[in-house]
Amino acid sequence: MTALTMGAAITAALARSLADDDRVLLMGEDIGRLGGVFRVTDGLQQRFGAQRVVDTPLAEAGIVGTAVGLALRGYRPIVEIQFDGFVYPAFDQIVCQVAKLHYRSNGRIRMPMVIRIPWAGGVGAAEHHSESPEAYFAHTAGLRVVAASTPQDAYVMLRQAVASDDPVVFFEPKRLYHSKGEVDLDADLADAPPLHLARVAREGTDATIVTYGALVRTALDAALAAEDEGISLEVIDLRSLSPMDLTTVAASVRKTGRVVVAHEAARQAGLGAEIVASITERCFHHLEAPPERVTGHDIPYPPSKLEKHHVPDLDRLLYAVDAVLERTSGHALSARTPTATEGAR
Amino acid sequence: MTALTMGAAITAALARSLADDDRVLLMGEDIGRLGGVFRVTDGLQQRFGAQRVVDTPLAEAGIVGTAVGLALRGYRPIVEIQFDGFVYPAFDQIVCQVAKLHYRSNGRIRMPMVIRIPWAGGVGAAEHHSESPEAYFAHTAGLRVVAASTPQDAYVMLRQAVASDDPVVFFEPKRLYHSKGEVDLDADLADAPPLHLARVAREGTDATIVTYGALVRTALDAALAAEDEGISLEVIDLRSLSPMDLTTVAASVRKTGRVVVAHEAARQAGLGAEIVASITERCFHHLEAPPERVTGHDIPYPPSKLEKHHVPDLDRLLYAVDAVLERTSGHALSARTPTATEGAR
Amino acid sequence: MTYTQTQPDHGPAAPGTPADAPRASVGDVDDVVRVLEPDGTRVPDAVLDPWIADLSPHELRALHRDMVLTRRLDAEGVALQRQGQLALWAPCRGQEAVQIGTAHALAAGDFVFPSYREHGVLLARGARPEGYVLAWRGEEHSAYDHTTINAAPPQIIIGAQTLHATGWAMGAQRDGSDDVAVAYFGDGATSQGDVNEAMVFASTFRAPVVFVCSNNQWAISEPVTVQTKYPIAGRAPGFGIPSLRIDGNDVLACVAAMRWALDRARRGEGPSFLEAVTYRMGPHTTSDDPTRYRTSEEVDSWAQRDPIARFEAYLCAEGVLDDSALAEVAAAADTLAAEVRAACIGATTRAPETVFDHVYAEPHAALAQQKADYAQYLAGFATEDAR
Amino acid sequence: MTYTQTQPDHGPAAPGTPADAPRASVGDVDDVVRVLEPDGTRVPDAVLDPWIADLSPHELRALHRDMVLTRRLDAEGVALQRQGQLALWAPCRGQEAVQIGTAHALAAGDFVFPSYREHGVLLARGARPEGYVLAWRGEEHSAYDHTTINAAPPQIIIGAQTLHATGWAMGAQRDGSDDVAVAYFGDGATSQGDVNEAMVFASTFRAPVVFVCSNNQWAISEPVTVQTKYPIAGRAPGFGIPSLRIDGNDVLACVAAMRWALDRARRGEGPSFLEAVTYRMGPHTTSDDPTRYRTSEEVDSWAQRDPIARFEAYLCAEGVLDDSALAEVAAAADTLAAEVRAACIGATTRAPETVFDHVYAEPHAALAQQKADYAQYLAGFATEDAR
Ligand SMILES: Cc1ncc(C[n+]2csc(CCOP(=O)(O)OP(=O)(O)O)c2C)c(N)n1
Ligand SMILES: Cc1ncc(C[n+]2csc(CCOP(=O)(O)OP(=O)(O)O)c2C)c(N)n1
Ligand SMILES: [Mg+2]
Ligand SMILES: [Mg+2]
Repeated sequence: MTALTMGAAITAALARSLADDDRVLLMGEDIGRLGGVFRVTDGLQQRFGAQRVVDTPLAEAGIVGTAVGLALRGYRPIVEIQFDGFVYPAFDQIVCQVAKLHYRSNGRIRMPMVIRIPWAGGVGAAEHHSESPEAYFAHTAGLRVVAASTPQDAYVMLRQAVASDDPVVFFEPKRLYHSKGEVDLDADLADAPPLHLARVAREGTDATIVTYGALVRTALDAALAAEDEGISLEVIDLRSLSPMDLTTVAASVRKTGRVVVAHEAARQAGLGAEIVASITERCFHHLEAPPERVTGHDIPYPPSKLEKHHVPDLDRLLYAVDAVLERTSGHALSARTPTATEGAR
Repeated sequence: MTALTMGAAITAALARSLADDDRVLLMGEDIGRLGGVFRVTDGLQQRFGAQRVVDTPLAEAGIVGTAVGLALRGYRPIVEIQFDGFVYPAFDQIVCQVAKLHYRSNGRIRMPMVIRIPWAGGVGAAEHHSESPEAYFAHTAGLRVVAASTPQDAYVMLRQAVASDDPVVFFEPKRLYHSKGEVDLDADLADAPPLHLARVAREGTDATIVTYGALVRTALDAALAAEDEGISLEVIDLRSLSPMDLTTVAASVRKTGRVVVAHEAARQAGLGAEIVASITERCFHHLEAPPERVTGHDIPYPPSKLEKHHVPDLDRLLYAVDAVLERTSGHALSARTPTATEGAR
Repeated sequence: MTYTQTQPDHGPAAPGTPADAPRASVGDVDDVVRVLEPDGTRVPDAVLDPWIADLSPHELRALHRDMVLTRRLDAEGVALQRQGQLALWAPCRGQEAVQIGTAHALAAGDFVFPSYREHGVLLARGARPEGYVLAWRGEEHSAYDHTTINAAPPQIIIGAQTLHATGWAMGAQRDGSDDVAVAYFGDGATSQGDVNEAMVFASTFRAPVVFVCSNNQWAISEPVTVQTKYPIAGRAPGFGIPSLRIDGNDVLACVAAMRWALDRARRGEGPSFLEAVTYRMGPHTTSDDPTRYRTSEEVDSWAQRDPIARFEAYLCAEGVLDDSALAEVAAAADTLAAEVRAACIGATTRAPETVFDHVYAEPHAALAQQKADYAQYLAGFATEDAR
Repeated sequence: MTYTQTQPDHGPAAPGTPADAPRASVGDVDDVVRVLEPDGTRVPDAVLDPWIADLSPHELRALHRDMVLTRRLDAEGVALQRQGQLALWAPCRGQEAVQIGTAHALAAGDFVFPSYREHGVLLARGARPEGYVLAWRGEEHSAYDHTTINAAPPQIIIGAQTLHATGWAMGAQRDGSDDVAVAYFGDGATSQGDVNEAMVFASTFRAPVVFVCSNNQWAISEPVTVQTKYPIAGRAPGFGIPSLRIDGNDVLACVAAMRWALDRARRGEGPSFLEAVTYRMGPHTTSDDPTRYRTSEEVDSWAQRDPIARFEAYLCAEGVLDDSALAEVAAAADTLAAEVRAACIGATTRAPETVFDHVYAEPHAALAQQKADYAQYLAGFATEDAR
């Protein structure tokens, strides 16, 4: 095991993928000599050459569209979209081509492509640099969509995504790039949990928090805070956003009977809706209180000085936990936690 | 009142909008001399001139992007996307520009734009001509999203959309273009129900079907069929997909305690998820059975010979009604209805 | 360097007509390179001639034959649609020369990225009869086996395939092969961002890709003047891509220009661009009514430039074709049409549950469950019926 | 018409270097039109001279002053970021001539569509001090009042604004006004589909729009050779849009070229394209480390072409500027910097609930409810605290 930041774990996964299979290519803006604006591809062009780590022209449809052609020729392109907010020019290529070519060709064509997207907010960035577009992709049949929340998962899941013959949209929570964790660089992929499974990040009995990406850490913090109050929270890291491991989610909800679903993306028609709907359908008779969603508001991402009022934080999670636990008048947990002052105020 | 097809009602609304306000413009591919591939703009270029009914180059980002500029200059562009599947090249302009400019400019800029989209399947069309992308737009803050299901609504809602200072994505169910209904061409917009309200298309007491677009007709057929069995179904036509009139929906569910939500779009992270989640949150203690979703499968739109196995039909609605009514073993209603043979087999 | 000219200096003057006074073409349709006059007279062209000097009578007859077959196939497509056997068909009549000429110049390892209208290209690649019709019938999204004919599924999203071709070419380049990718698209497509981005990528990476724009003067109801005020072939040089504006109804010019472009690509000189000036003789699709937007005079004038009549006149004059050869080709065309008709009419619709197949290449439990649920739902009807 | 040249014939040869051997420029950076040599010597240019013959000493001083102010403003932006007062800043040092020169040529009714780097353009349009900084501080998405300065909010999505400019111009055209739209963007942006589609629409509709591409040689870490193998100004003619490749560090050339383009637009001749060859002296943004991808020699060589030093040398030699005037300008620059600093440091963050404002122009009950719920949630802390 090695202690690595999530960024370094991703770099390691990319290097390993490039080394293991010479059909793997990296493509994107500034990923070569610069090593990417987050330095995630640092050193890779030097090591693998400009034919395999390709600085592309500044055009996202072009990047994804040419990657489609490379995949048709037998390559396995890993595409970097520089920031979440810049994926939309490539939306047509992703939705109509990448997602559908296997189906359109009756299974004859495969699209083993990974689309890496530094993702979501909370880093004080400029407009268009803090988007959470995951629901768009999860609603698109033919894509797999995943989000890592630990360096170990980032390393393993990225390698699994590269190995998959399906296209995978790979979300990298940018506010975790510098967070550290132990990574087993030599682990056999075959021993790792499959890409589509959720992970019980913490076991608990009173209520379940289902989330993914950077909010997994916030949820674990919430569980710690709640523990002081004698409340036992289970935290589920969804990991795969399409398909979703609803079996793991439902098992937890059957146990706790109470659930909070959290994400940064806007609430309306976000993934939280799917999770709540699926839970309701599967666990109707086990639910003891209506599920709660803690999400970004139905607004464009606000200016960064105000982002803390948009991105769910510890207090908002605890507030919702209070609600599903039917504790009187909200704020019972959140106003008592030592971190409350960092939160909404 | 005049009997008009939905297509003709839309033509009338466009003509009226062009006549009433010379800042209104129509833009799109083949909308001028040809009158649009569905003839919805037939005669309008002749009547209002090529400066106001504009055949554009073949580029959807270009159409929407120039419409943004026209709106900035004080125009009120009505943009036609030729088919649902061709909206994706414009996705970036819609999501990052059209939806966000009012917010980005702190309210100084307005985007009074209507994006008309002939929409959804069931018409035996080629690939990419039967898409249901509404969830993408409903998840995007800053847009309003509506879908008409009758000629009268199409006429009034389109005029309301044109009058709105917000951008409106206007979905036109193409399999209803030729369906007829009475339209009051002289009705005062002020007397019409506001754009954001749902409509109780049929009152009932045993269960509620919530849907929108062409499936409203299917739901009404289902209600008729169920009536023969002594079952009273309430049908809600959502009309506005963003925002959603959850007040009307919740009132119905509180009454019936049972609900089926239907749409053509894929199930996962579709609008049905939002509706079910919202109902669960609002009507938890009134729900007598888990809500059912009847949707397109989580697959790309299939070849047209197989589309009847994707687009929900009468039988699939009745099957779900059986389920929410907890009638034994499904098919109780659907296998008995006279139209069952048109359905899934 | 200055580019002060109000009209660019590297082509005919862009017409100054306003957008609402469309013309049928941008640039004179005769301002092209060609080796066959509309009446079939062979004329010299210094650029093209070297590339076709070696064409044997056998090869000439093969070109002719495939053009005739394409026309017959196309007529069959229209007929099948009129008879309710196909939901739609996009006729290619009038465009046989550019499709067959460019496709005949290819090597087996090259890969084509066609639009929905390139029936002739697919024919020349050796497609099977069912390939042409099953998608238009609504049985499959694409019934071509791309691996045997080295052709991508025909593309409906205008222009998207140009990027795929460019990417494929970047792959061929990395493989050290001399395979070339070919992107086929229309005049309307040149307005799409994708097509322009494809030129950017192709130029930057010197990708071995040939852009073949069939300028058939119309994008549904819009004349080419809505897309551009400057000849399409004049666009590419500004991306660093050399181009030729060829007579798209002269099959020999198409072969020659394509060989020139392929040769550049194989020699590592990167992309080339061909604008083939041609005409869509039929409607946009069988759903279209072209009388709403163009005159019969215009159509008639293009009938005078017919690619097959022209080539036949030339070949007969040269003694390469005679009546018996023509009869043989006609018979082959009828055979093809019959095969296509049989493949169409004989088609059976797949089982309902197959709509769930091939969404993913890897196992997908959730979708497998949806499939099982749907199968059970369908089976329920049978049960009910049986009661 | 043929375009058989393997190198297009209307510009310098496209460099044949492969993609992975980038060069700092495409085309010779001196292959431009200019009237001021890097050392400030005035040279004649037949194309440009007529457009600036009438510039008065007053106007010349105004140009100089705004360039100096822009540089000072820019330095203040960098300083404020280094001091933690701004989250980010995108320096424009080195690009003052193209920004000020083109903006000074505008009429009040014209409308500019800037990118994130056009601080000088906004200054010339009369922006208020807080405009420059509040977005970079994270207080607002855009703090410019577009109605008073006729400028769209600076655009971060590369190239998107070029379509807005074109649409605005189509509106101006319909209004029968002689207002012109100006789209500002970088060399990297030319690869985006949107920019190419903007040229298509502008050309088709003869829209009164001027495309101003500041080719500062870099798109973050990518040299312009990754975007194009052919000079950028050579792209536009292929869309039917005439262009000029100008010395972007020569403010007089920028004024002249812009006047030429604006005049064409006002006379109904449609769009024009300017490639201003310049250099980004600073990092891409304050987050960037340009030493990772370019040499200090390259930066130094461009320092020799500094737009302000050059213009000062010329104006002093002409007697238009003297030491006291220079001192006055320096004082004005310090005043501006102080105002900007004050606007930045004095900024207060809006109330939390304002994140819900201006999502929609019309009432929106659901969002109003979310706002009320959130306000209540926040108020709950106060209540808890009070207990
Ligand atoms: C992205 C997209 N937008 C619109 C359409 C609808 N459409 C289909 S064909 C066509 C015209 C294409 O014209 P052109 O490129 O000249 O090709 P041609 O049909 O003449 O062969 C249009 C607008 C589409 N298929 N895809
Ligand atoms: C659509 C999109 N893709 C990527 C980015 C990230 N990005 C910001 S600036 C930039 C480089 C732009 O280069 P250029 O157009 O030359 O302008 P310059 O920064 O040199 O002024 C990139 C890639 C973006 N903002 N938008
Ligand atoms: Mg065409
Ligand atoms: Mg640049």
